[in-house]
Amino acid sequence: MKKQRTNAIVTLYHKLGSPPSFYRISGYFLKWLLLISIALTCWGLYDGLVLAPADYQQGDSFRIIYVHVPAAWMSMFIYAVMGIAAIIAIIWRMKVAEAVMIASAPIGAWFTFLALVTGSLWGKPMWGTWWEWDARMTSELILLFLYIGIMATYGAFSEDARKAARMAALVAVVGLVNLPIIHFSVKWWSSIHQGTTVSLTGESHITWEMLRPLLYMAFATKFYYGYSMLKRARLYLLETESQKKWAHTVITENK
Amino acid sequence: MPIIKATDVSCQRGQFTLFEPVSFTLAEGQSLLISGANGIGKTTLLESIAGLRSIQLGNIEYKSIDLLKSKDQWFDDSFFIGHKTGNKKELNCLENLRSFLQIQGIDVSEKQAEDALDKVGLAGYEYQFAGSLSAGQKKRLALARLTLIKHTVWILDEPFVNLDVAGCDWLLKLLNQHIDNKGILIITAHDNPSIRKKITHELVLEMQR
Amino acid sequence: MPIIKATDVSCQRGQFTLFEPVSFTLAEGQSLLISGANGIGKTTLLESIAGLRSIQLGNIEYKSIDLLKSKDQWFDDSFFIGHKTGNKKELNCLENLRSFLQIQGIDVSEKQAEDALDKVGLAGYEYQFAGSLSAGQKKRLALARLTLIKHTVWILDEPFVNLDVAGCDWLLKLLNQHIDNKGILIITAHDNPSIRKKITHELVLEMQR
Amino acid sequence: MKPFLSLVKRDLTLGLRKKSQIYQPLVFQLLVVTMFPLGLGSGAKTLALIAPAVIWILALLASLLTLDQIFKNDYDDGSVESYVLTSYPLSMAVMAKVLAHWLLTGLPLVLFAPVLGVLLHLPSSSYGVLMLSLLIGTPIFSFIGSIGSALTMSLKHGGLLLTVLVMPLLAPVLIFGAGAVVESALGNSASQHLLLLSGMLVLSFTLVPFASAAAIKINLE
Amino acid sequence: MKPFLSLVKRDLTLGLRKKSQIYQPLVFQLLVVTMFPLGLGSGAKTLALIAPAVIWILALLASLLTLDQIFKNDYDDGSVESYVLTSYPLSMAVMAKVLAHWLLTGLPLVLFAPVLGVLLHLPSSSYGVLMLSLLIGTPIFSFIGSIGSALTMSLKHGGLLLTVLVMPLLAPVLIFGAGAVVESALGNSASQHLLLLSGMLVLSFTLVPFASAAAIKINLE
Ligand code: HEM
Ligand SMILES: Nc1ncnc2c1ncn2[C@@H]1O[C@H](COP(=O)(O)OP(=O)(O)OP(=O)(O)O)[C@@H](O)[C@H]1O
Ligand SMILES: Nc1ncnc2c1ncn2[C@@H]1O[C@H](COP(=O)(O)OP(=O)(O)OP(=O)(O)O)[C@@H](O)[C@H]1O
Ligand SMILES: [Mg+2]
Ligand SMILES: [Mg+2]
Repeated sequence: MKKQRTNAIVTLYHKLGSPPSFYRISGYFLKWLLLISIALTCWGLYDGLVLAPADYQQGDSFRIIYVHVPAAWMSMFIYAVMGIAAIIAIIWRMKVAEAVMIASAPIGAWFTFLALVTGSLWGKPMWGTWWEWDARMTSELILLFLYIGIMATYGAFSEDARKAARMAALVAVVGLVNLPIIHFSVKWWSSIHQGTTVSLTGESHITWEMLRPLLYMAFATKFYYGYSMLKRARLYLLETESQKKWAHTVITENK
Repeated sequence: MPIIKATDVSCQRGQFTLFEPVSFTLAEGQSLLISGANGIGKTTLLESIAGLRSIQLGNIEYKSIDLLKSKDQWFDDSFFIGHKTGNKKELNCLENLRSFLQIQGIDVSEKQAEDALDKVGLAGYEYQFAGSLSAGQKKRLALARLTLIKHTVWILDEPFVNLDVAGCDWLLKLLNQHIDNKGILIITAHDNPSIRKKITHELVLEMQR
Repeated sequence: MPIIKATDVSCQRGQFTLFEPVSFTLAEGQSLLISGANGIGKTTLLESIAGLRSIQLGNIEYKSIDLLKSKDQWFDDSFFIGHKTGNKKELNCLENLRSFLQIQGIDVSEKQAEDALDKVGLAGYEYQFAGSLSAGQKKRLALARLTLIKHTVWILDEPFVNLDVAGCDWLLKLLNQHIDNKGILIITAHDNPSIRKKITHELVLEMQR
Repeated sequence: MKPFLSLVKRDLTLGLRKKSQIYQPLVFQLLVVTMFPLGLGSGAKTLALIAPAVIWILALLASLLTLDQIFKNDYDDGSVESYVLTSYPLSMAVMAKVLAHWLLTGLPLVLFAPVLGVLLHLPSSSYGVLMLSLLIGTPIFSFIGSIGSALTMSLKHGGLLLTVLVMPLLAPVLIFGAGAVVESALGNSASQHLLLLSGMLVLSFTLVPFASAAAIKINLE
Repeated sequence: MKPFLSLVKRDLTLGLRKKSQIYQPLVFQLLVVTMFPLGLGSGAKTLALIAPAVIWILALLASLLTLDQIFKNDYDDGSVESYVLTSYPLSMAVMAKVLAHWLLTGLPLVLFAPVLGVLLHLPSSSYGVLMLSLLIGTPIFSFIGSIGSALTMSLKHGGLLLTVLVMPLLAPVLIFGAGAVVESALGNSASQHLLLLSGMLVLSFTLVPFASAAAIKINLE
């Protein structure tokens, strides 16, 4: 029984590791991922913007939380996924891992950007300034720089997609090693030098009505990421395997 | 006994496979000329054999061990000179020659280096910076390395380019000598038909269908 | 009537005069091969004639006017291709060919440029970036300019380098045609002895004593 | 098409193809701006004080990072010949190169400046003057920089030398540029500073192309 | 002589022959430091406040200007082959290159820092900590920078990309480096900051050579 299960996992690993079957299997999921993420987003936004009660202190401006917080969570989640894929891509030279890694970077960068923009939109009514140099915001900004570095590396070597992907993967791994160092040093820096500008701990009083839409949105963004990432990864695979037979048939079939 | 054995090797640039897979074996004292039209992939193939690129299609064995597995032995025995000469323009000829080899762990005394420059026709240029040499002189400076090394496999990409007639003659003689000493030679040279006389194998690369 | 007349020209690099002063005259349909050992100063001389360096020793007249005095006429009538090809690696072959000439005021339609690439054996590479061409292909892309210009004087530094046999044949034919059309050619080419057949003048540069 | 336009078009194509040339100076600015609070470790007050100087110095540094590319590229790959060996005036070619350079690197700096202003807590009433002063100042960077670029194009590592050559020449631009922003942040009129800046622009527009052309010719020898 | 030492020796010869590589970063620092009072237009007080941050940021920028040279040169002229195509470990060659780079560019920055301190009115009691912190910090610049240099060596204009890649990674070094100087200027002990810096040095010393070697190999494909 147990042996069978490991076998199943091994075959799944090999299946997902081979571009044609990854392409085929991921094809089944695409539509569903998109549909679920759209449904969740609609419901979450309706719940958050209409159903949830206004905050007694912040009024309606707090509702930006339903974009801001999921985006901020995704920015970190995606970096983790990308970092793991990058390690696999470098050590085992697995093409699918390259694809996942390369596909994740722009999505992660957009979520990071979104978190920054919504954060500073929120900051204006809350603190009267668009931007404050506190630890969390600063490290989010540095995260954006890391994403940009990865994408720029990929772009710089665009003539050879595989080499570009492996170079970008190396940058991602180095960033991954450094990320905790950056995180803690920034925390430490702002804790010694700055009085806490804002306390973000207010959310422990958050009511279920306010929390529920947040969870919807958190799941919606995950599904959207799954959809968008698979779609980009499939494109990458088609591009780099365009000489192989399976890719050729896919391309001609789609014409 | 074959020392180098290549089976179904081809190279890729971007996503494209360049030429029809080729196979060859080389034993002591044998030499291989790689020819083919411009852009067919000669340089790419030579760089892959030398170890600058990884071999993606097919495999090459050196002394029966796959090159991918153990490169050290191969690096110790093979020597590559490509399109780029590897000279530092801010160093003079003597310094260039010595430092290049010393970094590879090959000790070269000043006297030896001077002799090598003399052989290659750069006597009198020992203290001129490599940056201000003419095209042919730069090539000569790079080729001077060949007179100082003991590697059995030489891999040369278009070594005759930019050399004048005297230079070509000298190089031909040196290559012959290397082969006579049981060395192995892998070379491209579309500008020098006379190399064909001493070559034991020729590989004509052909477009991938 | 001589169109180009050089009197006691020599070149300097640093403080050194490179070769014994040379003189020559060229009329319509004549051609000059400049030869000599590596490092004698062929490239330097060609660049000086073309107008990239100023002539320090001796003087050159074009249509009886000193080159130093009026360069515009000379620039309009002469065309130089040197060791560096002048291709932009981020532009594709078509764009390279067209923009290079357009910047010189020579209008080239897309159709014309495609034909030129076709002639030079780069059909199928129109949209490949020049940076990812092979050594010989880069040379071909530069030489494609020659099929699109109307300049009477061509100045070519080692144009055969890196070309394969077919490429050399094509270039030889093009040069012959140019000369037959009363063009003037100034060239260096140590790797291609067959150029001598069509050449009317040869200048062997010799070391300054 | 005229040689002038062909050259501008080619350089714009090149620049737009490698977009990195456009956005990387901006990212560079962002990065250095981030370094300031990290290094200062103090509150927002100091930041607002030094904001005009920092933004202008960063615009200068970001320009300097791309200035060497004006001619160096063309020298390295041999395509200088396409505009040197013709009867078309070299100074016009210089103009074309400078124009393309400014469109690709200067203009984005102008448009991006307000973002830096936000990060450094510059009062938002000064954004207009900030952008206007940069709009007049950055072309001067490109013009004066082209001389340095022409002088250093044949060097392997001309970048630093170029910095050293050009920066003293650009000090006045910086003084009046940052000065204008400081004045406006204090609520004063910045028009005098801006006028002086414009004067410098006119001056460099008329003189620089000839200087750069001369530098190219000397450098090719 | 061992390959390691030969490589260090060759790079030092190269660097000492082109002295510009050594003094130009210092001139660059001087120039930017002069720009600050020009742009600020205000008194000494603000200067002293921002001095630690400015000096450290300038050290970072000056290093960045030279970092691309670690491998780019060798790639361009083909001499990477001299250490890639041997059985001698590539990571040792990376070490040699980094060591030479630091001796040529990092060490001068350390020695020059007090001059900047004087110009920016840094209290002279902090000079010791300033130099010590730079002595620990600048080698980290060279180490981490070598990864960026290896990644960008085959690019024509890798300099800016390198900046973008390396600067976020170096933010912690800046925080603790400048932090140490700030503490000592306030009369506090800087030892905690310096310890953390040393930890980062050890970490980069042990990890970076392998990362750079991997980058070189991928880049050559
Ligand atoms: C540009 C400015 C901002 C940035 C970059 C930013 C960044 C972040 C990040 C990275 C997180 C995720 C933290 C985590 O899960 O550990 C987060 C969460 C959050 N942010 Fe922001 N933020 C910004 C402004 C604001 C403002 C102005 C507010 C409201 C006062 C705010 C409220 C929150 C809340 C309530 C959370 C969720 C708390 C938690 O999950 O720990 N943020 N933000
Ligand atoms: N910057 C310089 N300073 C001093 N001498 C130089 C400089 N550049 C080149 N030289 C010398 O000038 C001479 C002529 O060089 P040139 O490139 O013109 O030779 P060439 O005849 O074209 O040689 P080749 O056949 O090798 O191409 C060479 O001996 C070279 O060493
Ligand atoms: N980065 C790249 N991306 C895509 N294709 C490339 C790249 N680099 C080279 N190529 C292509 O690879 C092919 C082989 O190039 P290579 O330099 O190996 O040819 P070669 O046989 O040495 O030619 P030559 O005789 O001209 O030196 C060429 O057709 C070239 O266009
Ligand atoms: Mg080749
Ligand atoms: Mg020559």
